[in-house]
Amino acid sequence: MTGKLPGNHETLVQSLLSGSRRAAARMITLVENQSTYTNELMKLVYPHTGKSMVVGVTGAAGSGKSSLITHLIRKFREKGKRVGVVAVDPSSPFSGGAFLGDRIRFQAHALDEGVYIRSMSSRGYLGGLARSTSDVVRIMEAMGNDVVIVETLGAGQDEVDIIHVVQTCILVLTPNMGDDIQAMKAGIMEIADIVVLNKADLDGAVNCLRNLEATMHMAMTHKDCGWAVARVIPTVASAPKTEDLQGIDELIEAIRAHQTYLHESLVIDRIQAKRIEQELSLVFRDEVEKFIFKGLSGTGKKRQYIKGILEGRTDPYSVVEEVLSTFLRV
Amino acid sequence: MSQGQSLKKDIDGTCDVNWDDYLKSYYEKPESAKTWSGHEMKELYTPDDLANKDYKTEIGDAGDFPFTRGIHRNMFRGRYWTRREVVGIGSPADTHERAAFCFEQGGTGLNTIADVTYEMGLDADHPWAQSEVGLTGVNVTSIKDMETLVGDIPLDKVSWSLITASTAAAATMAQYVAVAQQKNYDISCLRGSIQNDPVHFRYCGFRPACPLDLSIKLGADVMEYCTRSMPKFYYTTLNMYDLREQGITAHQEVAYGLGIAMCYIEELLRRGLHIDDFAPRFTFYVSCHVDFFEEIAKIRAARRMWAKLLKEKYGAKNPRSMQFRFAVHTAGCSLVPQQPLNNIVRIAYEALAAVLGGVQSLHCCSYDEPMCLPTEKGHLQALRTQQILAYETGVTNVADPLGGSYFVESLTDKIEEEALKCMKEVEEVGGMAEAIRTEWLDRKFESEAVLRQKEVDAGDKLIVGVNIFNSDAETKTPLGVQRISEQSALKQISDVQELKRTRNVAKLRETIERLREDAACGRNSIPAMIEATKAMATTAELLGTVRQVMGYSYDPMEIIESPFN
Amino acid sequence: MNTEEIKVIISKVGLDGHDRGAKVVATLLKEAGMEVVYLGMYQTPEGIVKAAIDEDADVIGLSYLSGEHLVYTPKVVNEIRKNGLDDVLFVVGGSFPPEDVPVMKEMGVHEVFRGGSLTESIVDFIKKNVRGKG
Amino acid sequence: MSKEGLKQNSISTVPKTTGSVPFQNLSGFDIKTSYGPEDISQLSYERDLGDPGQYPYVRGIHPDMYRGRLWTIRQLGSLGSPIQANERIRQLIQMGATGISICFDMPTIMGRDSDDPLCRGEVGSCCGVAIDTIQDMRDLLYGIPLETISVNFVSNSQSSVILGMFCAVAEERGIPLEILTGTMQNDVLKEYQAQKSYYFPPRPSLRLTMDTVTFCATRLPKFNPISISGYHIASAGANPVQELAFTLANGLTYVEEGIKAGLSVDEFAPRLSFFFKTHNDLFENVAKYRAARRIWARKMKEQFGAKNPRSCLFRVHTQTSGSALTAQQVLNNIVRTTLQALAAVLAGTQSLHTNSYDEAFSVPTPRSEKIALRTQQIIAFESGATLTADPLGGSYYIEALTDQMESECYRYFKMIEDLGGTVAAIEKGFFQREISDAAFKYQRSIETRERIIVGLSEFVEDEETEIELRVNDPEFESQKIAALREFKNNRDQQRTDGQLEEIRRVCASQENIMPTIIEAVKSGATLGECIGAMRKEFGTYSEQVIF
Repeated sequence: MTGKLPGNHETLVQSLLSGSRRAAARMITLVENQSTYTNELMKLVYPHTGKSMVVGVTGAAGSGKSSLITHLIRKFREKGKRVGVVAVDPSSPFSGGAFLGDRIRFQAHALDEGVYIRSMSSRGYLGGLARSTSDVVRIMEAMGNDVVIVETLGAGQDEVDIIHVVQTCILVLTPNMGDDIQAMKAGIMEIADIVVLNKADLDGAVNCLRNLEATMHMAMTHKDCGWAVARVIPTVASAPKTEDLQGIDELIEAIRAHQTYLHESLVIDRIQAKRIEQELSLVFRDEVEKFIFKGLSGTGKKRQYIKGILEGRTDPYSVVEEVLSTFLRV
Repeated sequence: MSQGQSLKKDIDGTCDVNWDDYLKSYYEKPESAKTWSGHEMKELYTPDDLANKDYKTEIGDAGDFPFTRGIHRNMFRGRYWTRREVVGIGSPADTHERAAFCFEQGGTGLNTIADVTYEMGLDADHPWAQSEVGLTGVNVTSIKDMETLVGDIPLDKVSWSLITASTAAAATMAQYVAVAQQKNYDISCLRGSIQNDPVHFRYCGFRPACPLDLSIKLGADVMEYCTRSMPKFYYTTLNMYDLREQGITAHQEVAYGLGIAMCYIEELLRRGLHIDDFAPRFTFYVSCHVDFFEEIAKIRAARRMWAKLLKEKYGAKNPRSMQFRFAVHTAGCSLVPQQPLNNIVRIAYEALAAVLGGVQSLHCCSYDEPMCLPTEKGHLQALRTQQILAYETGVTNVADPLGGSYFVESLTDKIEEEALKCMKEVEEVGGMAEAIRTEWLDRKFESEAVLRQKEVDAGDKLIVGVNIFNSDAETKTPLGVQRISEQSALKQISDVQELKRTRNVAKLRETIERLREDAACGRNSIPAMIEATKAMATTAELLGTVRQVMGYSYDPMEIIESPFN
Repeated sequence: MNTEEIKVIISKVGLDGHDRGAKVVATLLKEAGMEVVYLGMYQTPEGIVKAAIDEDADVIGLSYLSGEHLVYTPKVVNEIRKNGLDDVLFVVGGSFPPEDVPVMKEMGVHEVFRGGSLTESIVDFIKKNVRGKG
Repeated sequence: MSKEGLKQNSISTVPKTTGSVPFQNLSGFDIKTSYGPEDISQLSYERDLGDPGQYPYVRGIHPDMYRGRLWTIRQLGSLGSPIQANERIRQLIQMGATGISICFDMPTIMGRDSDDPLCRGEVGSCCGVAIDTIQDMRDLLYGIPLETISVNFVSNSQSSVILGMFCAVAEERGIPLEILTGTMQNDVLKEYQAQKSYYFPPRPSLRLTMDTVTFCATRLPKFNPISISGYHIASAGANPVQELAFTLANGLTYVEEGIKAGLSVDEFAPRLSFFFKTHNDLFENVAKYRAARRIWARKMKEQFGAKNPRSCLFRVHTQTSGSALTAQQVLNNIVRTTLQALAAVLAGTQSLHTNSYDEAFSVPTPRSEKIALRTQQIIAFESGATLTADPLGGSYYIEALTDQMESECYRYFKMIEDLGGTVAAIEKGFFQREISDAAFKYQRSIETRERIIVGLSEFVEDEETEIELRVNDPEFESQKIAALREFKNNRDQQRTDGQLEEIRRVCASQENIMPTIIEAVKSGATLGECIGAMRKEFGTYSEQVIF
């Protein structure tokens, strides 16, 4: 380990809890890289999480998510809240590399100690959220951020897993998205708590607005009906002239309203539970797999199984059954 | 054989040659049959390639529509192209000293170039400016600076080229005129030019200073003002060169350049000017890159396209409106810091291409530009290069000496064809203004630039010293390095602060108010700027006021508030 | 360390807005498999280093053009040292006289890539010299 | 910035004269303001131009020109001792040169040995190698696989002996002469017209040349025995059209002589090659080459009835103009050389030497030589000038100029014919007079500022960029002489003397001299001794002085 941070986990977590961005940054890296310490660290971090407001912002590339978020940050900062931002960008399927450009939009907060921004690559993980996002959010919570904003690329239905991490999910649409709109309707609109039509100054905005609101109710029926997305909020998040900005206050208000609803209706508890459930299954999946492959390693069994399946003597399902019965004595 | 033995000792190991490789290189041939811009070239061009081409209408003599062969019948016999070398470094005083000396030498043309802080529209005392004032040119903050810059140089005897490209050009114009009027010159007699192409300048790193609508407004303000009040002044040098430096191809350079030109033209027409009122004063700045013939063809194509555009699209009647008047800057991005003296070679034939293309004004890069601001020696070498071309090579004897060449004429057609495609593409995204607003053009520049680098990485484009014959790395610049002292800049900053303390604020506010009104009512802002300048308004104050009216932050860097709110 | 675990900050500093080179390098490093955080133009030394901290970056890459490199490099190095990012690789690219290469290295730049550098050379240097974070 | 710098930098330094060139090119043709279709209305593409690789080859001798193969990058420059010269060759090749060219020091050029009293202080001079003996030739060619590599010898009056040594070394190595490739400049006629390094009267000299030609035709079929050189004619002051006319006239003379010597034209004409100079006037230069190709092709076919197309090819090596370089503001010479090199490429040269920027006042330094080489490489790999054959073809100006060059050239042919042919014209001092007149006219035009040479007649600077000089090794001469002594002491003197006697006998006869020379150098006879033996028979020559 480098000279850059205290070596042992306790001190690392201590400095995290005291709000050290260095500690947070390093810990996020460890989690991202699935380092061997991850579990140990998360054990220490976990107790200090779950108290922050977690807001998700999702939408297609170029829909202006970052620009919206920078305004949200500004508003939250005006209220004196500490803000953490996780901005997830897709990794290149070819090189595995990623171009993380969101920070350009957050430049206004470049020097603000009360804002912690972290860009993440999806590292090929489907669903717009990097595999480790939920852990990263926990770390940001533990760091003492009152608000954690999660920005993800809404590619379509596989976006759905954002709801397991965030409490309030904002879906950002733009006019003239053509067929993408359909995908949105069919897919992630179902997970949206707040729908925003950004770039509302573009031609066709009005029609688009009408269509969207028409489809809202349909979408709502799929959801917990206590909260209805009354309407679509038209916004203009990026304009060279401040006077041309639109809908920011309305958006903030909608977020507040939704949060109030969550807490009053205690739906928040269900969401927290869902989130934990999701985490559990993720951790299980990983750990059980690790556990089993560890057990298999050296025995040469794994190769035999694969060979067997190849030659049609058996199939994955039978194999898993067999393995589980031996390892877990079910 | 004693000597033979000693010889063996001498040679073996020292410098051993692989004779097979040598033979390979002996039979070497060019890898690619493509031009720099990627056009596949035929092995041979013959009369068949020009078969269905009518000389009179398609090519035309030099001086005749469509001016493919040049805008003057007698080309360089009338006069040589202007050999411009830019002056302007450090404080206004430094710059004046150099300019004044050029004038004493009988110079009739002066160039002064703005530094980044001035182009950004910042006063010398702006927090962002302080460490950079005077680094790459000169900052003119107040009329005082312009007075110092002009000094006693008689403005009616000199053609002054003011190289300010961004929206700050409006301030420069105002400051120049203000000084001229205070010195009782009849401004309608002033000759010279101002670069004034804010739209393109957003792509040169001055986006905060050059939002699209503000750029078109102020750019057009200067153009309109000159057209009405300073008929002898060239009010814009539309900068295709900077676009090319982004990494785009020859035909894109022409297409996007003309596209931006159309933004201004349409604004000026909207303001009720007739095309022939102003078009004759429209000038361009063109690049000359390393592909010799392609650049010549590009220039010829641009001339023809401009002529047709002005005649057919804008209904120009005056032939002078249709003449593509241009200066060339040899391509800075074609030079490399490896084996720097090789750049003299590149510059030499890039400049030749410009001359064969019939250039009106030429600026040769200094061979040391990829390393530092041009040194005196570098400048001089660049100037000598032009002089050798002018006086020793005989290439100035004939207008368009390549005219008729099967290859050059075909390539000219090819570039025109490709450029027209690009312009159509722009049409399809809703015209140039839309292409800029939606950042379509940004994306174009980015992808093209990456492409260029990949071509070099992959060796599809060869650059001597970079991806071939790149054995040796040099540790020193052959003829030394240009450095700038920060002293003069510091003086200028304190002067500005002093000025702001001591000026008559009441008078200032009046003029700023008028500027605000004019801008608000969509009137031309230059006259008000001139008055404000005379009342000691600074560059940032002039531009900031208009910015606010247009709904932008007073300060492009968004850290200073207007003192007039 | 896997390439995608190499996190690079690419930025301009000061008023010079010639960002073409920075963007090209950022794109090509991404294509070489790295995670590139692009900060764009008009950054301050403080802002760049804060970003490097938040992102737990392995590399800071600055692009210069207009002779401002000797002005800003010391300021950035100073910020890096002040924040103890001593394991972060600091590289710069752009137009410099060869004479300034040793000068900047003296100031604390790890490597200097002058115009005409091939992407490969940049990628190789980073891969060879970047320090793992365990 | 210094005042001086300001002055030089100021755009004001424009010449006092109005037009640089009085709208005449170097050949003195009046150039029109512009050229259009009407100027080439008489031109028939098929008859007068033809595609590249097609008769009359105006557009180039190969159909694909540089796409097939780049020109040979052939940088001169040897150094005093054969050993160093051999090393230089290797260095140049490693820098990317693709041709080997060897030039000789003054004593060798004058046919004398290093120990000749007349040569004190000259040994290893003018960037040339000193060759006295076969041993020197061995050292010079050490490690160069002559089976595959072609070597160009910039050798003239001494060519028979140099060729003899070359053959002798090859035989020692067991290489059959038939496969040897390379070029011998070996153009004596221009020596009398311009270069003035001859030993004997013109006719015996010409006979020696023809002996090498016939010898090569039969024994070294792949070797170019003559490179007919306009370069020196131009360097002596001839203008471009004179260079063109006199060079071709010499070429035609060699052809006539070859036929007289009993060869059929197609037996040796395919091996004749040429050597031109590119000067500053770009288009005139290109026209010169294009005209040369057309004239040569037609002459060979129509006058000499050549059947083999290769006999009709005007194959040319080019050197940029050393005399156009100035000792002032030396870096300007990079610019000049670049433009000249580009001109040569646009003209379709087969091979090119670019001068070093410091050549005007010193023996090139490694740095200047490298830039000269890079100049060619940049044009070859960056400029795109290689993309298509004869890129200027069809240009109204270039085609009109080509025609004008051609007709002027024929006018000179007529004059020479009227004087009784080339040799007679030499003896009458015709060429010498023409050339010195042209040189005078050119010099005048510079002094009267009609022509401007940047840094020389205008834009003069006081301050000069410091430049490194390459210093010749002062020890070298004495060492060389010592080595020669040792060599002579170790040879079989009687055998040598016999062979020298034999040379003299053959000179008196009609026999071909080459076999005898080969035997002589093998026996240890030195270059000076061989020439000396010939001189006894042929006598010496001194031309009437031309004012």
